Amino acid sequence: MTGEAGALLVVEDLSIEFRTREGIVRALERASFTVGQAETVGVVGESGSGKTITAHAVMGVLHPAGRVTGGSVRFRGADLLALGEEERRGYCGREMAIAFQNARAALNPIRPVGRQIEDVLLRHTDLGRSAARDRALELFARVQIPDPPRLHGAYPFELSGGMCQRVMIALAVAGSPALLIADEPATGLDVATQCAVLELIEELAHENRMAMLLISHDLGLVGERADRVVVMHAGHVVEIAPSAELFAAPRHPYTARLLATTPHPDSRLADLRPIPGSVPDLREALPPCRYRYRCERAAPECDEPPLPRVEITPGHFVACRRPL
Amino acid sequence: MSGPLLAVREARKRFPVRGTRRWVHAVDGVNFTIEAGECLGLVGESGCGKSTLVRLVARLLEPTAGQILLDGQEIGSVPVTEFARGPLRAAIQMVFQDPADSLNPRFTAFDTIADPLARLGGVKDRRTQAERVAAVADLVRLPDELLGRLPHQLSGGQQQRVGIARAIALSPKLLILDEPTSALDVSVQAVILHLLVELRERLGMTYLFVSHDLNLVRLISDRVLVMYSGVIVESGPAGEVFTHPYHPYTRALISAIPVADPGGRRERIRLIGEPQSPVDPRPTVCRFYGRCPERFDRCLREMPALRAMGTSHEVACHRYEGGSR
Amino acid sequence: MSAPASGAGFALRQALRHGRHLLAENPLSLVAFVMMVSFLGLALLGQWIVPFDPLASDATAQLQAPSRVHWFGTDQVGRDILSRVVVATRLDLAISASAVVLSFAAGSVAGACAGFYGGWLERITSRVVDTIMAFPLFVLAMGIIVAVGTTLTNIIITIAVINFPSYARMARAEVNVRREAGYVEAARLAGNSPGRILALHVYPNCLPPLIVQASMNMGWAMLSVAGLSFIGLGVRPPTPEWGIMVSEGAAFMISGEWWAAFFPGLALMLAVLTFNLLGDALRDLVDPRRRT
Amino acid sequence: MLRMIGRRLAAALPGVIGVIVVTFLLNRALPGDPAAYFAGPAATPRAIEEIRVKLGLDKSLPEQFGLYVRDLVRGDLGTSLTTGQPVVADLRARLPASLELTLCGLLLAIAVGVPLGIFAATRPGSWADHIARVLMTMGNSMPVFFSALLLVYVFYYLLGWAPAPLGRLDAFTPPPGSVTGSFLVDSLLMRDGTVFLAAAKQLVLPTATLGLAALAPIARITRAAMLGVLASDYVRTARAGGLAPRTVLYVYALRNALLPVVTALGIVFAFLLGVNVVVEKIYAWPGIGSYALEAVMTSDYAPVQGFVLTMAMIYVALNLLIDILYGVIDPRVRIET
Repeated sequence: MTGEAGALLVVEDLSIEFRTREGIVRALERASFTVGQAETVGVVGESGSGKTITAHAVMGVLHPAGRVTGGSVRFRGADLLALGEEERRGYCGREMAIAFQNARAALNPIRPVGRQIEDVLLRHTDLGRSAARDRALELFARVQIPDPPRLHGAYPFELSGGMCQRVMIALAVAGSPALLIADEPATGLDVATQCAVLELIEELAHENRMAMLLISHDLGLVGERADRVVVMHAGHVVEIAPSAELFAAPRHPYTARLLATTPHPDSRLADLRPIPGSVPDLREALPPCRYRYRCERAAPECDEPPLPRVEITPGHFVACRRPL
Repeated sequence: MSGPLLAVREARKRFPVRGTRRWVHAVDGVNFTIEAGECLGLVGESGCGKSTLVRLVARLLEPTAGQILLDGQEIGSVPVTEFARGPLRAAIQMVFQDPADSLNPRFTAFDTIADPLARLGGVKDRRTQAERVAAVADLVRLPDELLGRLPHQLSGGQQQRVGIARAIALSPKLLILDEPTSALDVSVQAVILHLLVELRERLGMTYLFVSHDLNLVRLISDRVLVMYSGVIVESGPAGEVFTHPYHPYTRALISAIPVADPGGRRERIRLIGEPQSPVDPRPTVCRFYGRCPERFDRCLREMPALRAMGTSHEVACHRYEGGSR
Repeated sequence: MSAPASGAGFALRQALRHGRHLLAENPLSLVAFVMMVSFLGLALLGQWIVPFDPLASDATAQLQAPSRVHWFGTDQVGRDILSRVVVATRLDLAISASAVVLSFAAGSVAGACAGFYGGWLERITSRVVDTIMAFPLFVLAMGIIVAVGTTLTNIIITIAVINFPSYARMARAEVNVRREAGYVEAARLAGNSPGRILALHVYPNCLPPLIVQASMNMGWAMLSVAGLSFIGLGVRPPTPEWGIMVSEGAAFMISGEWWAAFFPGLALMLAVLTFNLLGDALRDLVDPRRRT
Repeated sequence: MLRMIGRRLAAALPGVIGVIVVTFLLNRALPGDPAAYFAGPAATPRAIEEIRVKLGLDKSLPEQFGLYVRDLVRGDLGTSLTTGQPVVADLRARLPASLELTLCGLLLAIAVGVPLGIFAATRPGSWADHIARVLMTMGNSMPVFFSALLLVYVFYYLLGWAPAPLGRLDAFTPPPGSVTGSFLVDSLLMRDGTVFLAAAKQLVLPTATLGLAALAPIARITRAAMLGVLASDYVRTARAGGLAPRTVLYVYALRNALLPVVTALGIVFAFLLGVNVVVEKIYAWPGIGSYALEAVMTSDYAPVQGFVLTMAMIYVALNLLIDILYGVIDPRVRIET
């Protein structure tokens, strides 16, 4: 499912398993997608669909219980999963960076936020101590943190959730990465702050010609901002398409139902059609298509492995034997 | 019976800030009514006091001041523990935000639903209990075989069905829905919303629907209250507030709703500054002053009161002096 | 209450899967379990299976090294150490278990009430807890025992007193976390009285971490009991008790007769180890945060 | 900062009061009639009555408490029947021995336990982790008197490496002039290498015993704290930022992990104060623990009471120190109060 030419990030057939007490969770299975230079790609899915795990695997910060069982992550052609630890670290923060969800917990509670930015700057640039401090203040100003000199010495617990998220973003862009992963950057903030934070990220991406992987459970939020959208369901990538095309003509039954179940400003309650069934338990035996038992189009041929991947129109991929 | 089902008059709730002599003014002089059979939406961001307000109405908290009248009868002055034993306890029930947190981890679904029946409904006989629980479970479409399970053995949607079943087991007059879907995935959210609407029609209940998501409130409410920092800043029919919002805060909220259409983005209203602390706010300053892009000096001198903007639409903002824009 | 079969089956299946995974991950738990059963067996049956009378001295067989007759050797007055070590199991376990049960019951109830009701109840409980915690606990135990005298009941109560704070604090913290939980509010809406809410909805949910604590605490209580006996503030000789036996054998360590102190000390160590391992296993079972 | 210290001091006060009240009550709870007890078995009823008045036992309980506090303020803890000396003088003479031993044990435990815990946490599941865990569990289960005796047996009786467990110095070495009371420090101050070596030799086994006892809890808490911190969101952020492993480990993980360790130090120290009594008995260490035990044997209560009071006060003082240290490390405590 890739249009590899000139792609910045290529994730191909990535599979991840988690060991838990209740058995092995096949959290991600053969996920593939690409992110082009300066392109914004949205990743959408319900909780447990594997979107955050994918982001962590790309950054190389997967939880210790998780294990990549197959596939590759290539950045500018280099296979990140095959690199040694030291080389791998060279990419983090400098070539690609991530803004985590729940920013307050993602910042060191007992280190001033300004110092945390400087840690990244000192690591990835040739700046000296005082130059790094100046640069950190610039970054704070850029992410619209009021009174940078004062907040430079503040600790995360002294800042509001919105401010913490801004610090997190400043931290992510400090090393001028080519790719920014934003994992639910606005979740947990109030509506107005959400909006401001997302707009800030967009501006920064645009200014620095940064590619972006925007992860969210909110289809509307992603659709509005992304050039292309990757839809995930229960550890599978089920559809990839340019935003406009995806919203106008979804081809995977899940995407269509997800669109129909998400309220938008003009929808009425009767328009919201629930998706039958629930996300399958990823510890159990699963059919090739994990949407099989929720799908109204399911047919016996859907039980034949493997999960298909069809490029149904140029740039529009769908993992379904009976697409709409 | 005439008059509203519920009337709240000048309700206030203050909490002391630990280790200081200062107070959080969580709810600061709120007035509203709910007619029988209506669904009233309450919108506001987290920390605006809407949780406190509904807990006052549900009689889980003692108000610092003000009246709460149910069917014309003052219940706000009845101490919480006494109210819990009174005959009106069954009349106001609540569905909680986080279904996992609102179910006792050691109670099966059956025990959870049977609890209010036994305590308030006087249904102590095991067989009658089983019948009544089965009937309620059927109403919320909770399969019988799930009744013996513990909360952690249920999915989020199933947990919330148990929570709803418990709340409607005694057919309350007023059902408070405190963000009933915000902890659920969108696919489950739609199911629960449909269920709630259907139950209201079948049982003739009155809803107070709380959410931070104006778009969601619009879908199932008849009227909407918009709350900011302990006060109500706008109220009116859901459709009208959504299409013709007056207060800058309401307009910002609506403009922030994603439209999901890549081409058609709306003009965003940018709020300035940071939310203000609800600790001892100055009584003469508009609560929204710090974030308002349209503020002027009068907002600093005088706290605006709710003013009628037409038949049933009200707004608290100095910009709309004299009932027009 | 009514639990349809499929629900129970579901729960059982989950528990089995859980347990199997635990044992596979930590085989030590199984060892600990077997050891606990053995200790309990010795405590129950010990006095009937030992080869010698634990109190019978023999002037002709003083301080004999371990042999085929006396597997663990004999002590300074010729008593069979094996018999004494085995028979002591019951006393040591019983004192510690009584103390732990006592402090568990008192501490958890006091802490839970303090956390739930607040007010003067909370102030008094935390005053008592803080005062006890202001002492090094073993030193406080010494002070109390000296003051009240070394009877069995006093030893049990003293050990219970010094362990009281850990339960009271933990119970209070656990209750505080849950006091505002959704299901507590829901129980209020369902017409439950505060007492009923505490007893049925809050307290039972606080128990798992407290039980883990009790298991861990059991080992510490045994060490405290034996420690007090060792310094002469516990059980009185000639009663067979591990701490006294080590104390009586201590003098002979310097002259090379190691067995008199070694075997009772080893028995004590193994018993404490057993309960510590069980506590670890229980914590793994209870604490979802440690899930890997 | 000063305000924080002030607050901590104020917070420690109820503990001190509690300690005084409890020690007073323990004194009154002595079995039998204290006056008859102090008068001795041959005393006449009149003599007993005189002693009752002299001790203030004819007064009401609050009055007695007042007298008790007055005596405490004057530094009067009564007189030891065994030594005939004021208890305060006895305690003052013997306290340095106890403190020197306890502190050496604590330092040893920290020096080994903290790195061990870090080592185990950074290599979870490795053989090193397993060995560390076994050590911790064993250490937690080992009765101190048992490990002390085993050390004596192996290193004194079998190997002969350690000196006889008989006090702070062997019979042939004169104690150094007293400045601090710690033989190690004093001998260094006097530039007396022989005495220093002799004192150090005597200290090795008891210190090792205490160190072993305190090592397990310290290592265990360090490991748990480190594991928790390493799995935290902010360490993940530091890793995703590509920071050097050293920076991640020391600046981001360790500093946060030390917070619970510092808190635990207080409990470990209290534990050591208790253990100290047993160790002093086994190694014939002339500290306040063995002093109290001698008093117990002769049913001499005043020294025991003085001992309990002293131990509690040391503990309160140490907790105060730890609280302040915690505030220095953790800005959340420093700024919010």
